[in-house]
Formats: sequence, structure tokens, C-alpha cells
Amino acid sequence: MEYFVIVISAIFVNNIILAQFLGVCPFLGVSTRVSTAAGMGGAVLFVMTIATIVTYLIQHYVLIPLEIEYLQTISYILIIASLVQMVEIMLKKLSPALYQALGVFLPLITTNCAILGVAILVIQKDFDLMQSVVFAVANSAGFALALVIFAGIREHLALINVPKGMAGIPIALVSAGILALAFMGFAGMV
Amino acid sequence: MKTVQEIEHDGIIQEIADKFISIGIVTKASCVSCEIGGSCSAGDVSGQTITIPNVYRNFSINEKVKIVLKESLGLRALFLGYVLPFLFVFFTMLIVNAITPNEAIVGLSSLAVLIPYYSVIYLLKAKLKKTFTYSLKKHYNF
Amino acid sequence: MNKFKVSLSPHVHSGNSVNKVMYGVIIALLPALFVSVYYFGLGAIKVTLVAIAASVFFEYLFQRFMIKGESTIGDGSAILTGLLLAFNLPSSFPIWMIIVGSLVAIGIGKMSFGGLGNNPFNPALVGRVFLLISFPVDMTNWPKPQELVFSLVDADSGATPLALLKEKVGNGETVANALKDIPSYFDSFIGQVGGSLGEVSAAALIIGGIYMLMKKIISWHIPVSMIGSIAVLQAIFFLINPDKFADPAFHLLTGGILLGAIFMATDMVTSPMTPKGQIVFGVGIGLLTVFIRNFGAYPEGVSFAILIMNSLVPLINKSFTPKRFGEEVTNG
Amino acid sequence: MLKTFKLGGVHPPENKFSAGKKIEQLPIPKTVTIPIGQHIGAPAQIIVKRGDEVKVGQVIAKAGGFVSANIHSSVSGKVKKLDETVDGSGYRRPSVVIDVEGDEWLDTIDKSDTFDKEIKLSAEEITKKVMENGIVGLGGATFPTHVKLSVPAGKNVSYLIINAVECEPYLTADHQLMLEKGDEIFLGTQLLMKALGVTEAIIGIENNKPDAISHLENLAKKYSGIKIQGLKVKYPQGGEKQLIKALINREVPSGGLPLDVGCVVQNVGTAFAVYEAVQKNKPLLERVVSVTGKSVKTPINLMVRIGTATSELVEAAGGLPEDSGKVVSGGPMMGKAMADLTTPIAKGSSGVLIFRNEEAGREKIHPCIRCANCVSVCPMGLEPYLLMTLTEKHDYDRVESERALDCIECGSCSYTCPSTRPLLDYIRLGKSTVSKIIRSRKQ
Amino acid sequence: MSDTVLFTIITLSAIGIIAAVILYFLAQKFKVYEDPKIDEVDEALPSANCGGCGFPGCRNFAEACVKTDDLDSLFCPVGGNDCMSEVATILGKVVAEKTPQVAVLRCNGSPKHRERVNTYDGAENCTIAHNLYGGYTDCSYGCLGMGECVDSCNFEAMYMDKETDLPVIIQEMCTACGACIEACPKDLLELRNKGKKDRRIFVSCMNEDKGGVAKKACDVACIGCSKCFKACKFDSIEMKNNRAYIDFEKCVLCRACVKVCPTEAIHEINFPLRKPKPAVEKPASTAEVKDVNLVAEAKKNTENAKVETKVEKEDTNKQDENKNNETK
Amino acid sequence: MAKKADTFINMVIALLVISAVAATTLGYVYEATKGPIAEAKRLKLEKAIAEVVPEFDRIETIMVMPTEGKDSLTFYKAFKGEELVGTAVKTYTEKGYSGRIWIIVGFTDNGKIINYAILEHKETPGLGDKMDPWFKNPEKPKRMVLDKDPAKINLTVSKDGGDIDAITAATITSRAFLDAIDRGHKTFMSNQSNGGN
Amino acid sequence: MSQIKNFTKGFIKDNPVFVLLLGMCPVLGVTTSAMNGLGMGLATTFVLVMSNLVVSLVKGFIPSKVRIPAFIVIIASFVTIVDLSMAAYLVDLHAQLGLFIPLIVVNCLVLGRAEAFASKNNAFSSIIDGLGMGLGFTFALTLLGGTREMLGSGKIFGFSLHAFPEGIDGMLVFVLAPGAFIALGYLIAIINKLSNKTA
Ligand SMILES: Cc1cc2nc3c(=O)[nH]c(=O)nc-3n(C[C@H](O)[C@H](O)[C@H](O)COP(=O)(O)O)c2cc1C
Ligand SMILES: Cc1cc2nc3c(=O)[nH]c(=O)nc-3n(C[C@H](O)[C@H](O)[C@H](O)COP(=O)(O)O)c2cc1C
Ligand SMILES: Cc1cc2nc3c(=O)[nH]c(=O)nc-3n(C[C@H](O)[C@H](O)[C@H](O)COP(=O)(O)O)c2cc1C
Ligand SMILES: Cc1cc2nc3c(=O)[nH]c(=O)nc-3n(C[C@H](O)[C@H](O)[C@H](O)CO)c2cc1C
Ligand code: SF4
Ligand code: SF4
Ligand code: SF4
Ligand code: SF4
Ligand code: FES
Repeated sequence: MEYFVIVISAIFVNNIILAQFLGVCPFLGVSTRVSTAAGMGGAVLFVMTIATIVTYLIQHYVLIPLEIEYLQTISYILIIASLVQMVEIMLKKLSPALYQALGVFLPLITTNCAILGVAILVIQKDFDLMQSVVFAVANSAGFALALVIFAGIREHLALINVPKGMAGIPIALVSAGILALAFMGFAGMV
Repeated sequence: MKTVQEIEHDGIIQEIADKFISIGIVTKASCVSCEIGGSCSAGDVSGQTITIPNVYRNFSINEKVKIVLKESLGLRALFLGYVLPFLFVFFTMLIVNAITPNEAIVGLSSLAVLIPYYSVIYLLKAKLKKTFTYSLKKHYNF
Repeated sequence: MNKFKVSLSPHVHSGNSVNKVMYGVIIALLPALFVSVYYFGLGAIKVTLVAIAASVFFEYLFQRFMIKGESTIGDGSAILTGLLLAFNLPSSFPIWMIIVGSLVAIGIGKMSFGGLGNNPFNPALVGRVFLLISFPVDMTNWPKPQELVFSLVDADSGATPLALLKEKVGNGETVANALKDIPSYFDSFIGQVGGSLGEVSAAALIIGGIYMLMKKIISWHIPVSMIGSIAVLQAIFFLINPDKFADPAFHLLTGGILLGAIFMATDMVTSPMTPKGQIVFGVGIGLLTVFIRNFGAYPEGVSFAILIMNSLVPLINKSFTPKRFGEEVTNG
Repeated sequence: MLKTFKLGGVHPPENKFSAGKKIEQLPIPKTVTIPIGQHIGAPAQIIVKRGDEVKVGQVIAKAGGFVSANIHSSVSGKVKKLDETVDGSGYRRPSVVIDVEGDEWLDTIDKSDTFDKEIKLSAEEITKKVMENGIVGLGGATFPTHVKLSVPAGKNVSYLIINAVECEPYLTADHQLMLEKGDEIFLGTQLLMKALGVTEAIIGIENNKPDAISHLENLAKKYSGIKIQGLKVKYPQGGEKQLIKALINREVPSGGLPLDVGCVVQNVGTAFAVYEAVQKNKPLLERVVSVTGKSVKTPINLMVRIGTATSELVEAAGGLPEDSGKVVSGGPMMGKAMADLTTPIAKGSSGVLIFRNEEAGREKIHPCIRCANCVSVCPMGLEPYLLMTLTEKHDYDRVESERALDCIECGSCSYTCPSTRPLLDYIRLGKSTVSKIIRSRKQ
Repeated sequence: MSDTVLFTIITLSAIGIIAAVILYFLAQKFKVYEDPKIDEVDEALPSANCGGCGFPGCRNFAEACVKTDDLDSLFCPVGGNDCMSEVATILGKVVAEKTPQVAVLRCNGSPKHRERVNTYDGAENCTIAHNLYGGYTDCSYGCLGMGECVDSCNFEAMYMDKETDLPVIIQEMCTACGACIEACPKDLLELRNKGKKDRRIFVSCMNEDKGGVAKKACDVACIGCSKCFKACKFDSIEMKNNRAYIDFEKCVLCRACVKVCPTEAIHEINFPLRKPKPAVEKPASTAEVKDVNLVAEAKKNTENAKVETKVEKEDTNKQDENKNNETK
Repeated sequence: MAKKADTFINMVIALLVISAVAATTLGYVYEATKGPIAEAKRLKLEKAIAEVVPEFDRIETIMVMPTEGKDSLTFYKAFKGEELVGTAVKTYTEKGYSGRIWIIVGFTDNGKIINYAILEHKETPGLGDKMDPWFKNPEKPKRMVLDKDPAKINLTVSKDGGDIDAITAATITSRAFLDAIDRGHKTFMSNQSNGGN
Repeated sequence: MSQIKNFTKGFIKDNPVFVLLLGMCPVLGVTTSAMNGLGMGLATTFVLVMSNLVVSLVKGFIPSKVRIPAFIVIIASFVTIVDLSMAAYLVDLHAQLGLFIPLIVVNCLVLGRAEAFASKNNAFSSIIDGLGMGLGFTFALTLLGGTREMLGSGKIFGFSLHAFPEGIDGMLVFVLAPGAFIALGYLIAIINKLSNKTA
């Protein structure tokens, strides 16, 4: 039940992008094509999960025992950055073909707010490891959901004649706003 | 006959040999911001090259081309590269969590699953290479 | 010699036009308008007129200064948006807020995307939800229906049946208890309940719907799938726990489900292109509505459900393309 | 039981004013202009010179390849010039202009009206006759008929389908031909069956021509293997893919031919022309043309020599009405608008349609309101609104993957669009650009 | 030093080393680094991303510039020579100057000169109309007037003159990107050298019909009479398919051909007033003043430009108005 | 300026040095701010306490488990001299619109509310976050909770038959707020009667 | 001269928010009021200036392959410093900005400037660049915050404008998530329009 609440809340009610404003850059950047958006969603799923596990362990087995929680920001960011790189290197070394295919399919995954934000949030929310992972998974699902829906809208926008001043990012933001407005319907659902 | 969905990516032909063409992939940063502003060159790793069998005639070096990958292949790459390992991590976690309450063990063991996973990927290297095939398209100006 | 006109084929046209479609919907809305004037009096007239006038005015303004094309107010879509926005407001709604709502509906919801046909979201609902979130108090202040009282003096206001239900069930009462003193289903059917202007009379809305079906302005797929899925899912909930969940008939007759199903979800601009897609769309709206009504903070979920499904329309269109001729070869 | 196809379709007002009008012979004009590009495929090669004397039926241009057709002189007289003359499209195209002198036919042609019932020739000989006499499909596409009759090895034909649908509004040429030349059509059909080696033929007729249906049904008793099938009235039933679907419930695969589902489709007019070519050795030098329109004085069906100027036909129908705004060669849904009346009648011209000024113009274009009418009427299951937008945005890759090339250009989408969008105009552009791209890709 | 500081240093250094090790392997992998020069070149480019250089965007062009040995085959038409020499300095390479070019329209068939014989009623799109038929006049080579070229221009360097139904190129704004040339189905636009003092001479007609036919269809058509060909002493005119073409590389702007053309199909642009000849010339100074005006106007609003042309017409006579189509 | 070559050792050293320098700096900054941060926290709390109880010069802190609820409440007994001028109770509720709401309420010895202050909440700005002024507006007696004894009035919103008018369009928050006060009051009273001191 | 240009370009022409669209999360997340916008902007500016300065000073010392992690360490240190100091001295603002302070570290603007500018220029220009960009960022955040505060609650920097009728504070949407997207969308459109006019 508790996990259920975490999941519903993260995906619909407090959607990571539409309500929490985390990961807005990829939301605007990787949303011009539905399939790439879905791909990005999958990639974030993986990265966010392992990043959350690692930072959780660091927090509870290094920072807290040593009483240096204030190093949270700096250590997390370094760890996440290296982690992302490590996954890429492993893939590249182990299976260049797979790595290449991903390269064609997806733009570079970068550490963004969403990943660091979730890592910090699970600590703030005092989740245990399992809850943290569920939270990360649910948030990446919410991320993917918003991204894919939005990519659909942007594919639509690309085909219509948006007035000159609004074309591009402004209308994308307004659409995101209306999407967020629609998502407010989920308010109070947990 | 279903319409084939394709992913396209920009690339530049770097070398044309008798049997192979190698194409440098133009990487894109994931934030629009970085791309538009050109301010995040952290992402500009343009080292990725792809070699494909040369069955084409009408291409030249430095030509800008589209590398085409079937969408289903892209999704499969995604699945193998990210989704499957995620599932391993997640389920290992569920299982180990049921066995021991020690979070350090749970966390580390679920991360550790990645090692055998990647080993398997390594063993399948040749097969994967065959699976992922690309084709080239010109940029048309009509 | 005559100068002939030259063009590619076809050289004939069905004679159908955007104006015909839009004015057809407006006609279909008239019965509901009459009912609301009957019960809500001058308030209803005021809200309707202001909303239409403001919508048409903003349509003109944006067309003139932002899109810079010929004026499009003649095609009737702005009138329709204004009318439907009014139908989604309580009859005591302040004038300046109606104007804000029209500005949002037309300016943000429609013209910023390029005007008629380009908007991914239903403009009237964008306006309504904007108002609902911005002015929760005024948007949930429902005058009680009184027959033919033409005055602008504030009538008694009360909650809608849905709001009552949410409130009381939220407080732990049973549904039966909560619904003790709500209007009978017959009252709901003819329109003698509190609520937004246009949503109160199920009968008038159904008449309008039948008219549009006959005129082929809409097809049955969206309304039927939406209403059907609401009925089924709500029935399941009702059977599981009749103390917590009201029966499907109550839900169908109260609130905006019929208005939404017949007039708003069917907006062709913001709904899918193929019958299959439309059914998915309708079912999606139905399910979301039921979830929001039963579990969300808002007593009413139709508007949100439609907007959420609007956002999915591009994806639905992508996945439910028409059956292509020659796709599966049936050599029979 | 009436049959029809499932997907899409529209039903425009039929307006068949010239129905029931007997086919009249149009007097031979003073000069004819015979265009050389009258069929699909390689253009024919002119083999006469300026000043040459020609007879009716004499070959003046030889087929330029296998997928091509001979062109014969439709009159006798002197070649006035071999020129590029402006055709209906305003472009200069090669053509042979002949000054008419008398009406002298080649001896080999049997000019008599007697019905020659006996099939003497073998399958190969029939095909050869068809080829020599320059028969092309008269249903509009003008595809050389002998090509259709030469079934490639490995393909199996089980049905011959005779397209007597005439689903286009206004036109009545095929209808009238069936009423007057029923026996000839049946024999033509049998010739075609023999050439193809099939035993079954179906003639599909829309049920707005009940007289033709009953007439042919009566005659059918005399001819074995030929079935008449009534069809519900729905445009574009005459499209061969739709017709095949309606009659035998087979779907021609995308990019495929009727042959892929074991069918050959021929127009009734073609069947008649085959009869004449094979039994009478008469080349394709005249055809039935309906001249019609709302304010045309006497809508009429005419037997016209190829190369006659359109203006002559219009005169025969009572002259050009004052209020004419548009003249179309062919039907209102698929025909081609003419820039002026000098355009000569060619093998593919099935009608001359005169629109009044007020019907001629198109309405103002509105933005697409995504009403999906176009999607629901498209008989090929395409999304015309999308194809048009993609073409406008020059996204030809997607135009291709959305299968624009499947479009049969029936015009149902443009016909039905409430926003009066020129959908088909753009889809054609998209199609032609995509084919260009595909061609350049193949290089 | 307190414990905390100590732990801090230890932890951070540990993480730092791990990062370094990981990134070391990374460095091994990604040997090819993007040349920082690309950034510099990119900066120097005009960022119009118009594709005029043949690359999809300025950055790709920059990459190409950095990679190539021979800058001569690369040219940014928007930035022009200045820009290219800047690029060359950045890269320490040399470029040959490219002669600046500008688009010209090779049709002058305004309604005055070509009779309309039918009305086009289809989609407003030159290519569609072109695929349908030859055009609304008897000349099947001339401009269709639906402005596809105008739509294709990213620099607002073109507008449709509502009077003449012909597109007008604003010389000052045209970057010679060539987009309009791709767009026109009738191949009416051509990039020509801007010429000394912006002076240009060209045949403003593409009609390949025989003289009589062409003349009948349009008063100002090139009828292929070869008079200019004979008049040109520099061998810069070529006769082909019943029409003349002036090679701008060879033309020395002597204007000999202009005088002899019986249909005034040869246009001269930005030349000073000629010696008193027929009273049909307009004072060049007026033209200059007007031009400046027009450019400013057209920049603001291409629609407005139509009004401007009207104004101009009052004091311009028939013949020169045609030429103005180019001058603007 | 020539960059250092990308040798392994160079890279390690560079990062090591940077990390070390950063760490040292951070360590000292942390040491330096540790005091002020704690101080700021204390000040904030004291300010809140001062707001809800009359002037005092000494605070006694105790933790008490509420009769219901997960976490304990903190009592700050405020003394002026030896006199107990009031008790500030840090209480919470789980019933908020979104997440926990932490409130500090001052009670007189006999359980009357002196004042309250909101410490922490995640209610919607513009709706739920009106809690602060709403229930202490002297002009609107039907909303006032100050100076009232929760034991004597029905401390629920009027919609539920209580004596307090809810915040417009934020009944949930209002209920939660009153729930928090109620928890504080109950705990306080039972602690009083237990003879906590 | 060029320093002035360096400094001013961040305001309109290369405004990190309106034009370059950098660091959108804090832009949307913290701008519920002008004050929050200003606070976040200044915090970011501080990090930006300081990290630019340090990066430009140490650039010769760092092998290029590890420059990104090195920069990150530098930036993260300053972010931590800001975080700690705000917690100590600006308690309320710190609570308001919450999660977004540590997230300055991933703000592409900061890393982007370090990478694109400071690692190639001298200390003084780097400071100027950081200051210009930072203030441009601050300007944008304050403008957006002000807009949202005004529309959402009828106030600006906490002072009521009495723009709405009695009993209505403002249009709540603008305080909530949807309003952030919508207001930013229109602000960008307006800024684009203005800068096109002047250009
Ligand atoms: C905090 C942070 C933010 C980053 N932001 C971006 C970004 O916005 N865009 C991008 O393309 N790369 C970004 N990166 C860089 C990539 O994640 C990755 O670290 C980089 O590609 C490694 O490149 P290198 O080979 O230069 O080390 C960021 C990295 C970090 C640590
Ligand atoms: C939309 C459409 C409508 C058509 N309508 C007819 C028709 O009414 N009658 C007809 O004979 N052919 C019609 N055709 C042509 C047929 O598809 C087919 O080409 C013809 O029947 C083949 O016979 P033919 O080669 O003898 O002309 C139509 C084609 C299309 C694409
Ligand atoms: C986005 C959103 C935020 C809300 N925030 C609150 C809130 O903070 N406090 C609250 O009591 N109600 C809030 N509500 C309203 C509740 O969901 C519910 O409608 C309301 O409390 C009903 O009470 P009323 O009878 O006072 O209108 C919010 C609603 C939405 C959609
Ligand atoms: C059947 C039908 C339903 C419509 N429903 C709405 C509606 O709910 N809201 C609205 O703003 N416009 C509605 N319109 C009008 C029109 O489609 C709308 O203004 C466009 O969305 C604006 O682009 C409707 C039109 C039709 C034909
Ligand atoms: S898209 Fe083609 S096949 Fe479909 S309706 Fe239009 S013209 Fe007919
Ligand atoms: S019929 Fe016309 S308006 Fe309707 S969807 Fe098709 S193109 Fe759009
Ligand atoms: S006029 Fe033609 S060449 Fe000149 S800028 Fe415009 S599109 Fe390019
Ligand atoms: S020049 Fe070409 S593209 Fe331009 S309007 Fe004329 S025909 Fe169209
Ligand atoms: S600021 Fe870029 S993802 Fe958040």
C-alpha cells in the first residue's frame, strides 16, 4: 500500500516534471520525437535507479557515519557523473555494437536535475532503500510518461502553423503548462 | 506490409574503403539549452564512429548523411542497454531484500548483478554486431 | 472567349463547410441553453452572453494582431467555445472572471497554437480548468435552480450533488446517507439541480446529441464509449462497496458527463481521427473521470479527464491509424 | 445481392443528364490533331512526314516499346504538320495535324455493322491484334491493353473483371455503350478471356444503371462463363482495387497489381474496342464521349474520332453555354480541367463536362479542423490531411512512409473536406516528389 | 584539524581518485576530441542556419571548414567573403574571394505583357500548378506568380508584387543562398554575379518557343532573334533553344545588347541614366531614392511593399517599372 | 597556455589536489557555519515560541508522546522568573492536503490557546497556506481560535458541525490544522493531569 | 569595450533563460515570487562568478580529460558553500528555495560557462562574464517571479497591488506549476519579439 502511494504520487500527482520541475531540460530537449522520448525514458529508468542505490549507500554508509552529510551535493554529483560515464564505457568496451546502436537511437544521457534531485529527495524523505528504489522507478516512469505525451504533442505542433512569435519553445512551454493543468486533476489522489 | 518506422541520426562520412564506410555520429546534447546555446560542450563527444558494409555508390567523404536504424532495433538496443539491466537490478533487489534486511548487502548485491550481466553482453558481442545494422540515406533537398 | 477556371480534380465538392458544422453544434446546444435560462434566469443569460461576446472579441483581437490573417470570427467556432465555456460555469459567476476565462480559452487555448484546428487541447476546457484552479471559491458556488425567476439577485447557493457526495463520503458517511436529500434522478434528468449552466439537463443534452448524430456532425464512438466505460467501471466499484461508491446512474446524471461526452470530448479538433482511436479516447476519458471522481480531490473529473486524453491524442493517432487498404492480403 | 467495397467512399450527386441518349456519330471534322502521348508508357514514334497522305486506320506512330501503343490516323487526308502543339495542359506536346479529305479507310478494316460472332484466332493472335490496333484501356488510365493480356510466367489469372461501374457522376458513355453494343461487349469479353486463358469473367455494374444490368443479364445467358454482378452505388467503385475487393473480396496488396490477386480488370469500352480490333481488324480510332453539364442544352453521347477538337463536341451538344466556368475532360472527380476548347479528344477522353460559373470555383481554404472526414472516406485507408500537411512541410520521408504512393487520386478526400482543403492537389505533389526521391535512390 | 575536515578530505579525495581512474579510461576511449577551432569558426559564422552552404547548419559547416584542407570548395553565402576570410584567419588557411552574387528573376511577364487566358483555381503552390499545366497564359515558361520562391526565402529578401504578379528580389537583403532557385519549378531564378557597382545585364525570359509564338504569348519575351548575339563583341551571349543567355562571367556590362533587343527582354540594372534616347527612361536618381525607401519598407512588412510599388508607379513609366523588379 | 598532458598520473594528481583543496575549504566553511546554522535554527524556534507565549526568560523542553500519532510532541515550558507563563507545544498533523504540517501552539496553564505559528507545511500556496492569518483574525470571530479553550468549544470546521469556519476552498487544510491543535491540546491536557509537574 | 559587451550580452541578447534556455528547472521551480527569483538568481550568480574565477585560474593546471570532473568539484564546492551560508544566515529563503540550491550544481549555465568561457579566458574576463550571465539569469528569474507573483497573488515583492477585487488574491494557477510553464512561455515569446525589433 505504501509503495502504491509512492508510485501513484510520483507518476501522476506530483509528476517529477510537471509538478516538481525536475529534468525540465531533457523534457524540452528530447521531446521532438516520440520514440526518442521513450528511449530517454528507458535510459533514465536505469540510470536513476542505480544512481539512487549508490547514493543511498554512500549517504548511509559513508556520509552519515562520518557526520559529513553536508558533502551530499558534491559527492553525489561526482558519483552520478562517473557512474553514467562508467555505464557508457562498459557498454562501449563490452559491446561496441550495442553502444553504437544506442548512440544512434538516443542523444547523450547527461546527468540532469532529475537524477540528482531524486537522489537527494529520497534522503530528505527518509525513505529506506526499498522505498527509495521504488520512488526512483516511479519517478522515472513519471518522467517517461510526461516526456512521451509531450513528445506526441510536439510532433503535432511541428505539423501545424504556430504563429511566428509563439513558434518553438514558447508554444512548447504553453503546451506543457496546459498539460500540467490537466494533470492537476490527479490532485488529492493519494 | 507494415510501414517500417525508422530512426535517423545525422552523421558525417569519415572514410570510404572498399568494403566499409565509416561514419562519425554527430552527437547531440540532451538539453536543448546546451545544444542551442552551444554552451555545454561537455556533451560534444564526437568520437563515436560506425562502420557499415559499403554497398553504396553515390556517397563521398565529408558528406552529411542520415544513418538509419530501424526503430525496432533502436528499441531493442534500449532494452538490452538499459531496461534489461534495470530489471535485473530491481528484481535482485527484491529477492535479496526478502532474504536479508541489511541494506548495504541488498544495495551492493543488486549492483553486483550488473557484472554478470555485462559479461553476458560481452560474450554476445559478435551476435549483437550482426543484429544492429544500419543503412545510409542522403539528405535530400526537394 | 471565356476564361475557364483550371484546377486539379476533383471538380465538385460535397458542400459541407466549417460554418455548417459549427452552427450545427450551436443549434444542438440550444435546448440545453433554454433549460438553463428556465432554471437560472438572467444569470444564465448574462454568463452566456458575456462568454460569447468576450470569446468572439478575443478571437478577433488575436487573429488581427498575432496571426495576422483574415478575420475568422464568422466560422462560429469562437461562439461555440464561448457558449461551451459558459455552459461550464455557475450562473452566478462574476463577469470579469468570465472575461478572464474567455481570454484563456481563446488566447492561450486556441489562438496561441494558430487558431481553429491547431489547438491540441479543448479551448473551452482549458478556460474552465484555469478558472477552476484560479478561483476555486467562485467556481464552486452553485445557485440553486428556481423556475423562471428573472433576477440577478443572488439566489440561494448550494453544493452540487457531486460535491455533497465527495464532502460527506470524505467525512466517512455512507453514500446512502450522503445522498439522502439530493434531487431525484428525474430532476437531474430534466435539469432541476445545481450545477454549471449547461450540464444540468440530461434530457436537453441528449436531444442535442441526437440532432448532431443525425446531421453526422459527430459519430457515436466517443460518447458511447465514454458513457459506457463510466457505467461499467462505476458499477464495479458500486458492487464492491456501495457505501463508498455511488451507483452509476447517479454519476451519469450528475455533473458534466453528458455535456462532456456529447459536446466536449467530441470536439473534432482535439479528438482522434479514427473510430478505433476514438473508442480508446472515450474509454480513457471514462476511466479517468471515474478515478478522479472517486479518489481525487475534485468532485468532478470530466474536464480534467478530457484534457488529459486530449494530450494523448497525437499518440493515439500514431498508434491507431486507419486500416490501410492492402495491408493484410485477404485472398478469399 | 448487391456488393460493394468496405473502406471509405463517397456518394456525390449523380447528375447523369446524358443517360439514355443514343450514341450519335459526330461528323468528321475538317482537321484533327492527334496527340502522340495518349497512353501510359513510352511515347509512340511518329512515322509520317509533313505532306504524307494517310488513310483511316493507317499507323502514323509506332509503339515506342512494349509498354506503348500504336497510334492510327482516325481520318483520311494530308498531314498538315508534325508539330508540338499546345495540348489541354498548356504545354507543347508532339502531335500530328491532319487536314481531312474524304473518308477513305484502309482495306483491311471491316467497316460493316454485322455482328461477327465467331472467334477464329488463338490467344496469341488475339493479343497480337490488340497490340497492332493500338488498343489501350478506355477506363481512364489508357494502359496498353496487350500488356495486361501478356501475363508474365509464374502469375496465375483466375478472373477477368469487366469494369462497367462508371462510378463518376455525369458520365454515361459506358452505360450507353452497354445498352447499344451488348453483344459486342460480350464477345470482346470472351476474346479477352481467351487471350488470358481464363474461364470466368465478372461484369460489375453499379445499380444506378438497372436497364444495363437487366439487358446484359439477358444477353449473358448466351455466353458461358460471364457473370453480371450488380453493385451498390459508391464512388470510387470503378477503381480497380475497389472493384476487385467488391466483386471477389480480394485486396490488391500495397504497391501491387490486380495480377497479384489473380485478376485482370478491363473497362467495358475496352472490351468493345477489343471486339472491333480482333473481329473487324479496326484500330482504336474513335470512342464514345459524353458531353454534359447542368446548363448544356442537349447533353449527348457521341461517337468521336480521336483528334477531334473539343469545341466540335461542344457545338454538337448545343454550343458552349454562356455561363460556363470550367470545362473538364473526363468525370468531375478525376477528370482534367481544360485551359481552352482546342484540346483534341484522345483515347482516354470519356466525357466533356461543362460546369457553370457558380459551380466551377473552389471555396476558400480553411484550416483543417481534423474532422477526419477525409480519413473516413479514403478508400485506401490513408490519412489525407496528414499527407497534405507533410507535403506542405516538405517532410517527404514521412510522406513516403505514410504510403502516399498508395493514393489512387480518387479525390474523395478533397470532395468531402468541410474546410475545402486542396488535399489531393498536395498529395499529388507529395507523390510525385516521393517517386522522384525513390528513383534517385535507386540510381 | 577537526575530524570533520579530515573525513571530508579523505572522502572527497577518494571520490576524486575514483573519478580520475574512470575518466582516464574514458579518455582512452574518446581519443578524438572536438577541435576547439570548430567553436571559433562557429562564432564567426552568421548563425543563420539556412543551409545555403550545403550543410544542414552553421556548426556542421564549421566542422567541415576545420576538417578540410581546401577552403575554396566551401562558402557561406550569407556571411560572404568577409566571413570566409575571418574563418580562414582562424584556421590559418587561405580562401579565394568569391564574387558576390544575387538572385535575379528571368521572367518579366506582368499582366500588361502577357494576356491571361484562364484562371488558376487550385492550391496556391507553384509546383502544383506547374505539374498541372503550363500556366494561365500562353507562355508555358513564365512565372506562375504563386510565390513559392518568396516562401522559401529565409531572409525576407523577396516579396510578391501584386501589380505585376511577379516576385521581386530585394538586392540588399539577398544573401544568394539559393533557396529560391531550388523552389521555383519553372527554374526562373538564377544566381548571378552582383557585378561592378551592382550592375547587371541579363535576359529576363526563359521562353523557348519559336519567335512568333513567344511574341504572341508575351510582349517582352525573348524571341530568339540573335540580334544581341551579333551585337556582343565579347562572345558572352549564347543562343540556345530559341533564347539568348548572357554569361555573367564574360559580360563586361557594355550594354550593346540591351539596345538592340527588339522586345526589351534584356534588362540592365543599376546603370546610370542613358543619353537622351526615347523619352521612356526615368531619371536614375529617382530610382535610387525610391530603392532605399523600398528596402526599408520591405524590411518592415513585405505586404506593405505592394503599396510602395503603387506609389512608385505614378512617376515611373512603363518600361522602367519592369526593370525595377530587379533593382529592388 | 599549455595544458598539462593527459597522462594517468597527471590526471590523478590534478583531481586529487583539487579535491583536497576543495575538501579543506569546505571542511572549514562547514566548521565555520555549523555554529550559525544551529544558532539560526534555535533562533527560529525561539522566535516561534516567543510568538505563541508571553514574554519569558527561560525555556524547559520536554518530549511527550501524544495519545495518538506516530511521533512525540515537544513541549517548551516558558518561565518568567519562576512563573510558568505558558507552554508552547510543537505539534503536527498527518491530515494535511500534502504531507505533514508542523505547528507550534501556546497554551495557558488551563489549556486556552494563546497563539499559534506554522512551522512547516507543504500546503498549496494561495489555498492551504492561508492557515497563518486565517485563524487569528480578531475581526472574524467565527474563525478565531485564539483565546479559546478547545475543551469548551467544538474544535472542528463548521461543515462538520463544528464552531470554526474553514479556509475558503481549503477545508482539508483547515481540518488538518484543527487536528494538529487538537492533538497538541489533548496531549498537553493529559500531561497536565498526569501531573507532569 | 569588449568587457562591457561581455557583461551586457547576458541580459537580453544571450539571456541564459529567455534565449539560451539554460537551467530551466530552477527557473520554473523557485519563481513563485519575485523575491525567491531574486534570491535564487543571486545564489547562482555567486556560484557562477566564483567558479568562473577559480576555473580560469587553475585552467593551466588541469589536464583536459579531467577538466569536467575538476570543474564539477569546484562548482559543487561553491554550491555547498552557498548552501551552508544560506542555511546559516538566510534561513527563510533557504527553506523556500529548498532542493533547488544543491541543484545549482547541475545547472547547465554554470558548467557551460566554466567550460565554454572560463577555461579559455583570463580571470578578469571570466568574472565579468560570470557576473553578466549571472545577473541576466537573476533578471530573468526576478521577472518571471514578479510576473507570477503579480498574477498569482496580486503582489510584487510581497507588497499588495490591489489589482484584484476584494476577496480575490489572484489567479492561483500562476503560483502553481502550470502557471510557471505558461508564464515563461509567454515571457519568452515577448522577449523574442522585443529583441527581434531592436536587432
Ligand atoms: C553536472 C553535470 C551536468 C552536465 N550537463 C550536461 C549537459 O547539460 N549537456 C551535456 O551534453 N552534457 C552535460 N554533462 C556532461 C556529461 O554528463 C558527461 O559527463 C560528459 O559527456 C563527459 O565528457 P568528457 O569526455 O568531457 O568527460 C554534464 C555533466 C555533469 C556532471
Ligand atoms: C478512382 C478511380 C475511379 C475509376 N472509375 C472507373 C470507372 O468508373 N470505370 C472504369 O471503367 N474505370 C474506372 N477507373 C479505372 C480503373 O481503375 C481501371 O484502370 C480500369 O477499369 C482498367 O480498365 P482499362 O484498362 O480497360 O481502362 C477508375 C480508376 C480510379 C482510380
Ligand atoms: C492543486 C490543488 C491544490 C489544493 N490545495 C489545497 C490545500 O492546500 N488545502 C486544501 O485544504 N485544499 C486544497 N485543495 C482543494 C481540495 O482538493 C478540496 O477541493 C478542498 O479542500 C475542498 O474543500 P472546500 O469545501 O473548502 O472547497 C487543492 C486542490 C488542488 C487541485
Ligand atoms: C462536435 C463539436 C464539439 C465541439 N466542442 C468544443 C468544445 O468542447 N470546446 C471548444 O472550445 N470548442 C468546441 N468546438 C468548436 C471548435 O472545434 C473549437 O473551437 C476548436 O477546438 C478551436 O480550434 C466543437 C466543435 C464541434 C464540431
Ligand atoms: S488520399 Fe487518395 S485515395 Fe485517399 S481519398 Fe484522397 S485521393 Fe482518394
Ligand atoms: S476533411 Fe478536411 S478538415 Fe477534415 S480532417 Fe480532412 S483535411 Fe481536415
Ligand atoms: S532571394 Fe533567393 S537567393 Fe536571395 S536570399 Fe532569398 S532565397 Fe536566397
Ligand atoms: S518565380 Fe517561380 S517560384 Fe517564384 S512565383 Fe514565379 S513560378 Fe513561383
Ligand atoms: S536545469 Fe536542466 S534538467 Fe534541470
